[in-house]
Parts: sequence; C-alpha cells; structure tokens
Amino acid sequence: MLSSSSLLQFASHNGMPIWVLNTSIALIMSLVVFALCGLGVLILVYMERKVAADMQLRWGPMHVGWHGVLQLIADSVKLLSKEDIFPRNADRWIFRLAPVLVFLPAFIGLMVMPIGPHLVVQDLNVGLLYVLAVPAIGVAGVIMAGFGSYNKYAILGSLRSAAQMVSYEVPRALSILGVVMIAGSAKLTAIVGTQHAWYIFLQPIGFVVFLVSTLAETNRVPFDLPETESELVNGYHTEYSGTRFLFFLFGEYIALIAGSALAVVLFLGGWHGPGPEFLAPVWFLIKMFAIIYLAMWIRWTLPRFRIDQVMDLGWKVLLPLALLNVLITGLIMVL
Amino acid sequence: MLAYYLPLIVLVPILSFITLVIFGKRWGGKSAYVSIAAVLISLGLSIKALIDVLGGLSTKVLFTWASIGSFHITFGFLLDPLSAMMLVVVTLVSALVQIFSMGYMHGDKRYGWFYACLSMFTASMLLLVFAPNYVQMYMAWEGVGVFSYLLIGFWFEKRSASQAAKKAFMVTRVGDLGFAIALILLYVHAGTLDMGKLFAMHFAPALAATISILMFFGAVGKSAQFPLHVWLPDAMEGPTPVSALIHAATMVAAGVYLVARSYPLFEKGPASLEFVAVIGTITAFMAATIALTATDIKKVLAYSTISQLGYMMMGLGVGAFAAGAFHLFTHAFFKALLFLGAGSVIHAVHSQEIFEMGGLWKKMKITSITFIIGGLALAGVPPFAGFWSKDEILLGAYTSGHTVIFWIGILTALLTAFYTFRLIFVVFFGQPRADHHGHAHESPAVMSIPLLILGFFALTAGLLGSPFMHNAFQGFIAPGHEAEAINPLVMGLSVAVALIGITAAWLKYGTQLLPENIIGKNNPVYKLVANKYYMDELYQYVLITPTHVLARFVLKFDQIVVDGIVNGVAKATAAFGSGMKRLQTGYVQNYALFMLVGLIILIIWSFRFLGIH
Amino acid sequence: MVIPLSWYLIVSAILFGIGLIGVLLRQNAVTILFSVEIMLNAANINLVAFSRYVTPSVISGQMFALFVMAIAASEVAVGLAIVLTIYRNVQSVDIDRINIFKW
Amino acid sequence: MNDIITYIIFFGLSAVAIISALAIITRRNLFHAAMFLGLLMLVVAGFYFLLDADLVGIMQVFVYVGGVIVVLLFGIMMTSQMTNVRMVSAIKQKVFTILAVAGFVALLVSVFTKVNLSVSNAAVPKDTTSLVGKLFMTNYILPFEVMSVLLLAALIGAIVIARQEVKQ
Repeated sequence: MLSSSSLLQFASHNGMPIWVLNTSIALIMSLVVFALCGLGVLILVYMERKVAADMQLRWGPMHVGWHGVLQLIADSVKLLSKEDIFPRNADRWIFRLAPVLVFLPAFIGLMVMPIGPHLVVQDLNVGLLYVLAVPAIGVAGVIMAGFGSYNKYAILGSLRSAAQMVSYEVPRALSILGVVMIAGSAKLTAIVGTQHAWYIFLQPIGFVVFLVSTLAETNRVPFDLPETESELVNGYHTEYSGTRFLFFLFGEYIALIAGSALAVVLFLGGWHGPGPEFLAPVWFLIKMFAIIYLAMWIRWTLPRFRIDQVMDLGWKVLLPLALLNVLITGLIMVL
Repeated sequence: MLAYYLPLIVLVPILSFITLVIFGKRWGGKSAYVSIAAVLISLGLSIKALIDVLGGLSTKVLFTWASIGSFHITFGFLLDPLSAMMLVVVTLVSALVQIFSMGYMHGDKRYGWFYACLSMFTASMLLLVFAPNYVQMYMAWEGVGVFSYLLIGFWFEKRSASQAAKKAFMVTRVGDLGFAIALILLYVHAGTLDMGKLFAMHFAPALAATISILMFFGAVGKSAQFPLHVWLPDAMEGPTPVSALIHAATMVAAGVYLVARSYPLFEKGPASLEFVAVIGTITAFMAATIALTATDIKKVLAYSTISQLGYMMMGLGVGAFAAGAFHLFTHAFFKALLFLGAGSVIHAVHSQEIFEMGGLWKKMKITSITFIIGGLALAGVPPFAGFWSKDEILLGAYTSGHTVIFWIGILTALLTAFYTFRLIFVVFFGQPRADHHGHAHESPAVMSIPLLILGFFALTAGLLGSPFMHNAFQGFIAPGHEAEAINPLVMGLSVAVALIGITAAWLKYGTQLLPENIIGKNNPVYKLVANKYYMDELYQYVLITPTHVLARFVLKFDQIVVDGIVNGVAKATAAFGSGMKRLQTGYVQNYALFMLVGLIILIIWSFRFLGIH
Repeated sequence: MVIPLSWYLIVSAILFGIGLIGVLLRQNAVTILFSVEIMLNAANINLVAFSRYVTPSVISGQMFALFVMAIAASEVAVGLAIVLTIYRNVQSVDIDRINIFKW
Repeated sequence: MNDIITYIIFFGLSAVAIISALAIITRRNLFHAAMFLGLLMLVVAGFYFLLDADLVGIMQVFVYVGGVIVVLLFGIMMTSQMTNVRMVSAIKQKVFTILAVAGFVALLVSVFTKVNLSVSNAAVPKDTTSLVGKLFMTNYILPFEVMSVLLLAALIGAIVIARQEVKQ
C-alpha cells in the first residue's frame, strides 16, 4: 500500500471511513498501473520493431513522427477502427470473453510488483505465489480463444499454447524456490529488501531456468509454437481482428513486462541502485528494459523450436535443473 | 574318540542322489560312476567304523533336529556292533549290486534315475541303521518304503510292475500302522523316543509286550512275515538287482533289524518274543512249501527269502538273538549272490521260467559255480555260510525248549534244501528245454566279478560265527549272550536233512529215476501250495471286495445325499441371488442415491436416538 | 467476524447439495466430474470457515483444505484419464452406456 | 460501514457461487460448464480471502484455475462431445433424488442453525505461509509424504490409463 501514516491521519481527521480510503487508493493505483501498462506496451511495440530492424540491418518505422515514434499511434487507430469480425459458428460469449481473460490476469498480476521501496499497490504476504498464480488464469483465456473461434488452426494453437504454458509453469515455480529459500519470505518487498547481493549471483541456475521458462510462458520466440505462421496460420488468435486482437497484443506484452519485472525483483536486486531513494523506480525500469531487450534480442536471433523439442526441454532439462538448484541451495544453506 | 565321519556315510549317497536327480538324465550311462563312487566311499567309511567298533568304540553323534516345546527330536548316528555290522553289509551288498547293475541295466532309458534311486535307497537304509531314536528310524523306514516303491515300479510302463509297487507299498503300510501306534504308545508312556533311554526304563510286561507286538507288525510288513508276506513275491517285477538289494540287505532286513535293535524292549515283554517266534516259524514253513511249487526263478528265491526271514524271526523269538543277527548277516551274502546269479541267468536267457532253462552249466561256468555255492549256503551244507547260522537258530530253539518250533525248523530245512537244488538241477543241468537261449553266454565282467566276491563271502562268512572261530561273531554282536555249546544231535540232524533234501531233488530233477508226477497236479495239497495258500484270494475276498462294496455305497451316499444337500444349498442361493440381482442396476448413481438416503437416515437416527443436540 | 459462521456453512451446504444433484442425476461423465469438484470445494469452504472461526490460531482446517486440493487434483487427473479411455472404447461418455458391471 | 461492504462481498460471492454451480449442472455445453466451474473456483478463492486464508486462496487459484480447469478443458476437447450433451440420465430417479438432496440440505441447514458453535476470538496468525510450511514439515509430515506418493501414483496412473495402445 502506498499508504503512509499521514494519509491515514488525513482520513481519520475528515471522518472518512478507512475502507473508503483503502478502496479508493487501490482503484487509483490500478488506474495508474493500467495507464503505465498501456504506455509500456506502446514503448515495447515500438522498441521491438526498432530492435528487429537493428538486428536485420534496416531502419524500421521511420515515416510517422521522429524516427517513426508515432507509428504506434497510427497502428492503434487502424486496429481500433477495423471491422469486428465474428466467425460464423463461433461461440460468441467465449469468443468475446477470451481476449479479456488473456489480458486481465496478466495485468492483475502486476499489482503486487514493487517498483520502489514503498511503490507497490498491494504488498501481499503470498505475493510471489500471487504473481505465479494469477497470470496462470490466462491459459484458460487462450483455450477459450481457440475453442470460441471454431477454427481448427485456432484450436490446435490454443491446445499447444496451453500445454506449453502448463508445462513451463512447473520449472518456473521451482526455479524461484531457491530465491524464496534464501530470502525466507514469499513477500516480494521482503525479497527485494534482503537482496543486498543480487540473487543472480547466488542463483545462476535458477535465473537461467526462470528466464527460459518465462520466455516459454509468454509464448515468445523461440517458444512461439502457438502462432507458428507456417503451420497454424496465427495460432489461437487467427480469427481475431481489431480491438480484440489489440487485447491479445496487450496481454502478451504485459506478460513480458510482468515476467521481466519479476526477474528483476527476484534476481537483479529490484529497485536497488546507487543514488538517492527517488531514483529507485528508475533503476527498476532500467533493469526491466534490459531484460526485455534481452528477450527481443533472443527473439530475433534464434530459430523456433519444434513442439516436441519444447516439451523435452521443459520436462527433461529445465525441471531437473530446477530441482537440482533447489537441492544445491538447500545443501549449501544447511551446511 | 570322535567319529564325525559317520554322517558322511549317509551324506555321500544323498549327495549322489541329488546330483543324479539333477544331472542323471544328461549324463546317462555315466551316472553309474557317481553312484558307485558314492557307495564305495560309504563302504570304506563303514569298514573304518567297523574297525573302530572292533577297537572298542561305541558312540553316538547327535544333532538337534527339531524342538517342539519340551520334546526334542535329535538326529543322530549311533555306532555299536549291530549297526556297524549292518553298515558294512548294506554298503557292501549295495556296492556290488550297483556294479552288477552296470551290466544288467545297460542301455535302460532311465539309467540315471535308477542309480539315483539306488543311492537314496541305500542312504535311507543307512539312516535307519544309524538311528538312535525311533523318530529317525520311522522316517528312514518310510524312506526305504518310498524308494522300494519307486524301484519295484521302476518299469512302470508294465502294468504288473506298477501294481506290484503299489501292493508292496500298501501292504507294508498296514504293518507301518502298527509301528506308528507303537511309537505313539511309547511316547505317551515313556515321554521319549530315544532308544538308549527307553531301553533303560522299566515297563510293565503287558505294556512292553503290547508295544513290542505292535512294533513287530511293522517288521511283519517290511520283512514280509506271515500274513503280510504277499507283497514280496510280486515285488519281483522290479529289476533283478533291486530284488537282490531288497532281499539281501536293505528292505526286508529293516524289519529284522528293527526287532534286533529293539530287542531289549521285546525282552521286557516275553510274550512278544513268543509271538515273534510263532510268526517266524509259520512264515518259514509256509514260504518253504510255496517255494516247492514255484516255477519262476525269482519267485523261488523270493519265497526262500521269506522262509529265511522267518528263520531269523524264529531265532530272535526263541531268544537266540545273536543267531538271528548272524543269520541276517550270512543270508545277506548268499541271497544277494543267488539273486544276482538269477539276474545273470535272466540276462542271458531273457526268461524267468525255470522249465524253459536247463544245461546252463556248460555255457555259464562262473554263474553256475557261484550260484551253486549260494545254493549250498542256503541249503545249509557245511561249511557254507548258511549252515552255521541256521544251525545256531535251530540250536537256540532246541535249547530253549521250543520243541515244536525246532521240529518245524528241521522240516523247513529239508524243504529248503530240496527246493534250492530243484532250482539248481533244473536250471543248470540236463538238456536245454527251450531253444531260444541257444545264444546264452556268460555275463560281462561287471556282472560276474560281484558274483565271485559274493561267492567268496557266501563260502566264508559263516566261519566267523562257527565254533572254529569260537563264535566270534556272536561274541561281537551280543557279548551278553553266550554262544550255546555245540549240540551234535542238532548239527547232525541239520546236516542230514540238508543232504536228504539235496538227494531227493537230485532224484527227482537231476535224473529220470522218478516218474514225472509223484504228486498229481490235481492233488488238493499241491493245489493249495501252488496257489500260495490262497492268501491273495483271501485278501481279495475278505478285504478288498468288501472295501469296494463299502466304497461304492459311500460314493452313492456322497453323490445323492451329500451332493444333494450341497447342490440344494447352492441352487437355493442362486435362486435367491437371481431374485436379489434386480437390486443391482449397474448404475453407480443409483447406488450413490441409496447411500445418500442411508446417510440421511443415519444422521436423523443419531440425532434422535443418541441424543446428540 | 461480522458474518456468522453458519452463513458460510449454509452456503457450502447449498453448493454441496447442487453438486450432489449433479452427481446423482447428470448423465455425462465429465459433468459428474465437475459436480464432484463442486462438492469438494463446498467441503473445503466448511473446513476453512471452521478453522477461521473455531480455532483461528491453529490453522489445521487450512491444512486439510490444502490436502483436499491435492487430492482433488489427482482425482481430476485420474478421473479424466478414465473418461478418455471410456470414450475411446464406447465412443461416449454417457455413464448409462457403461453399465457393464451389471449382471 | 466496513461491515456493510463485507456483507455485500459475501452475498455477492454467495450468489455468484450458487448461480455458477447451478449453471455447471444444467449447461448442455460442457465448455461453458467448465468456464462456470472456473468462475466458481475463483469465487471460492474469494471466500478463502474473506476468511483470512490467503495461502489457501492463492493455492485455489493456482491449482484449480491454473491446473484443474485447464486439464478439464483438455479432456473435454478430446472427447469431442462438448455441445448438446444429453443431460438427464436414463435412470429414473429424478424426483426422488431432488427430494432426497433437498431433505439432506435442509437437515444440514437446520443443524447449522440450531447447533451453537463455539466461536473463538483468538488472533489470526500473521504469516500463514511459513506457518503452513512448518506444519507440513512437523505435525503433518506423514500426510504430506502420503500425499506426495498419491500425487505420483495419480500422475503415473493417469498416463497409463489414458495412453493409447501403440499398435505395431
């Protein structure tokens, strides 16, 4: 809670019930986070295009605005103004609900992310579990999208995607265990607070496993099997267009942001950095964008896996590695 | 002095048995060497044991086998003069029989199994001889029975062989029942089955006599005494070496050995000894008469065995303990000799019918000579083995005042000499009566050498107990029983009847001096004897037929009444079930609903009646 | 603590009853699986509610709820596998088609 | 006032829970039923949060919504009998069943309302996560281990049962 004692005092002075204060603060914070997310997504899409162009030795968007910064606005307007298409046999309610269900959990997951020493919407005791659990609801959204579209490519894509996400959930959760063991808490602020040395140095295996499985969770290359254009057209959002497609786009990028932010919180010392305290969010964002840049770099340099290779990697490499990491951590801690 | 080699005497043949059971089939003809090697080792160790005993050793090696509460069963090896003597006899005869079998059984398809059985048969007998308590003895006793069953029925493809094996097994079981009851009585009254302790105890004469007679039933079965002798002639269906082993040293000797071993017990109830003597005498005489008419070479020998066993029992019964044991000893040699000789003859002519033989003297010199030696020993001609021992028994009967028994014994001796030489004259002399044994020839060395060895023993074994050697054998076996002084009357009489018998046989069968039929074949006495006193028929009508009738009645009862009840119950259950099965719809939900209803009732009931609020 | 314990219990009882009706009446095996899940969750609400109200400092009720969740997860996995096998064999998941246990 | 919002939340959750439960057993479209089941699970998680059991609530979301529902959706999609399934069992026990269940629920409710449950006012432990962890490793170690064996067995069992026989 952003709350400080002064706010509480202010509330009690004016006869305002505490629950009203709490609720309004939470609502305001949510809106702020939402706005920030929108901005972040815009930045990310632009960044992705530029990074891609850079990797491929070309310019990328250059025409609209300075170095094409306004290109995204134009794209958004285009998408928002497009016709809203329903496939004929689509299950309308499911079809409508799916994009929201993909987008919303990822967004809600961000609510517990501590950007600065006190800059957090809700600091839950079980915060770490929360950031793992809530975005997992998105899997249901993916399946709904595939099922609702009444399209065989969409269904196959969604099944693949769901299988992939469920599979990588396991090594991802296990890779974090090492950090939890060292920090002794599942509270995100506590994890950052105890992180005087970055946990990436204490948990190198954990970090690698976490990063790889986060990429797979968010369906990024080289794990973007669900939307392999060559076999499944565009995966589970084949039939989506316009605003609904925008939601998927939002969902994916927010998932990327959430994953990167979590990596920063868990392994890269969170808001810690030199300088005064008000620079903490800046440090956080710098680290986060570094991770995002890394993900994009990977995306544009590595080829795609086959689906069986993806599953093999998850169950036969990452899961044992994560377990090994827990074992080693436990041994070191006990010794 | 330690005597831990004793277990080896039994263990080596058992090992041979195990080896042959596993590998016998694969090794085929080679399996004989394993078995023979084993029995030779046993023989060597037995001789060592005998020497040790002569040197004054008398020992027991004991192992605890099982402890049931306060009842401890020990497993042990008792070495004393009697067992040492038996050890040597058993292993020696067994060794010679096994060597002989190499020739006789040559090429048989179950060669390995044959030797395995021989090994185990010998081992069982050795275990029996060693027994220091009745539990071990009973176990070994049954072991002997089982392996005799397997060996008699060795050619089980032949129906008569398998029938004979069953008969042998079942008839001896009748006797074993008495033995078992005797052991139970012993345990109930004495609380132990250890021989040493039992013999040192005091028993009321009546009780001792009862137990002894029951125990003697076992011996009656095993040693083929009247009236359970019927199995033994049939047991001739087994291979001839097996007959030799059974008759000479192992199976039938077991009964005599049991009585000899338990002699202290018998002495506690003198009535039992009288019983033994009477049974022995009846057996001796009856078997001798049957032997007169038998025409099968092995059957003649079989009845002679029964007769001689009767002698042994007679000797034991009249109190001439050493004489009985001595006769067991000498008989082992000459009877093994006779049987192996018969085996040699059968091997040569492929027939067992004596009136199909004749003139074999010219073709089979070794067999003939050794067979005649055996015959002389059996007939009781001095100085052959049988004379000395038989004479001792008769002497014992005479001096102990059993006059009737004595005279029957003399008469039996006459008959013995007669039928023995009837056999010899018919088989070895005169003209060949059938042309199919023109090819008859002397048997190979593995068969004739055992004959020679046994012939030597048949000639000399008796001298051990003769007055020339101051009755050394009797002194060794039974130091307490002083040898009787020589009675010229008895000895002369016995020699005389032997010679008379031989002469009569010569007149009847060696020459044509007497007419073909002195006694008509339709003579009722002849018929009675030739049909073995109708004993088998008697058993058939008195025991077997009523048993069959009873069995059929019981079968009907079981089928109609018992099965009727059982099937009725089953039908009623089935009818009830097929009515009740309507409840089983197969739908889980249906069941679940009834579970729910039951749960509701249970809750309400528990609130209402258990007073839970 | 504003809401009485019995309210939670009543809600869970109603949910349990609904699940029970589903188990007893529905004909589709998957629906029955769903209904079983409803019943398990209803029971779990009871456990947690009792834990909160009767023994707040001892969280055994929550422990039991966690155990129930694990059991429910395995139940779903195995149950679904069975349903799939049945479907492969009889091309249907209607449970009145699979009354082969009947005499 | 704080009480009012709690009441609102409770009744809202209850209403959604009962409606979605009813929907689960009446929808002819299994996919929709599964969605309602997911909703019900979320609502139950809400109940847990209301009852200060945050770990159980998170686990409810994690296990049920993230795992169970996804697996169920997979299963539904594989049986290819999603829409328009026959709902009413051929067994004729509808009226009786509803009566029995209604009686059962009425019995439970009457018990719950009549029985005076001793409510304690002791403090709720602050950090349930670590407390649960400690309990798992101490008081509940045996059930915990048994549970892990059960999960392993279920995992293997599910694979073995569902695996298609590979024909040569």
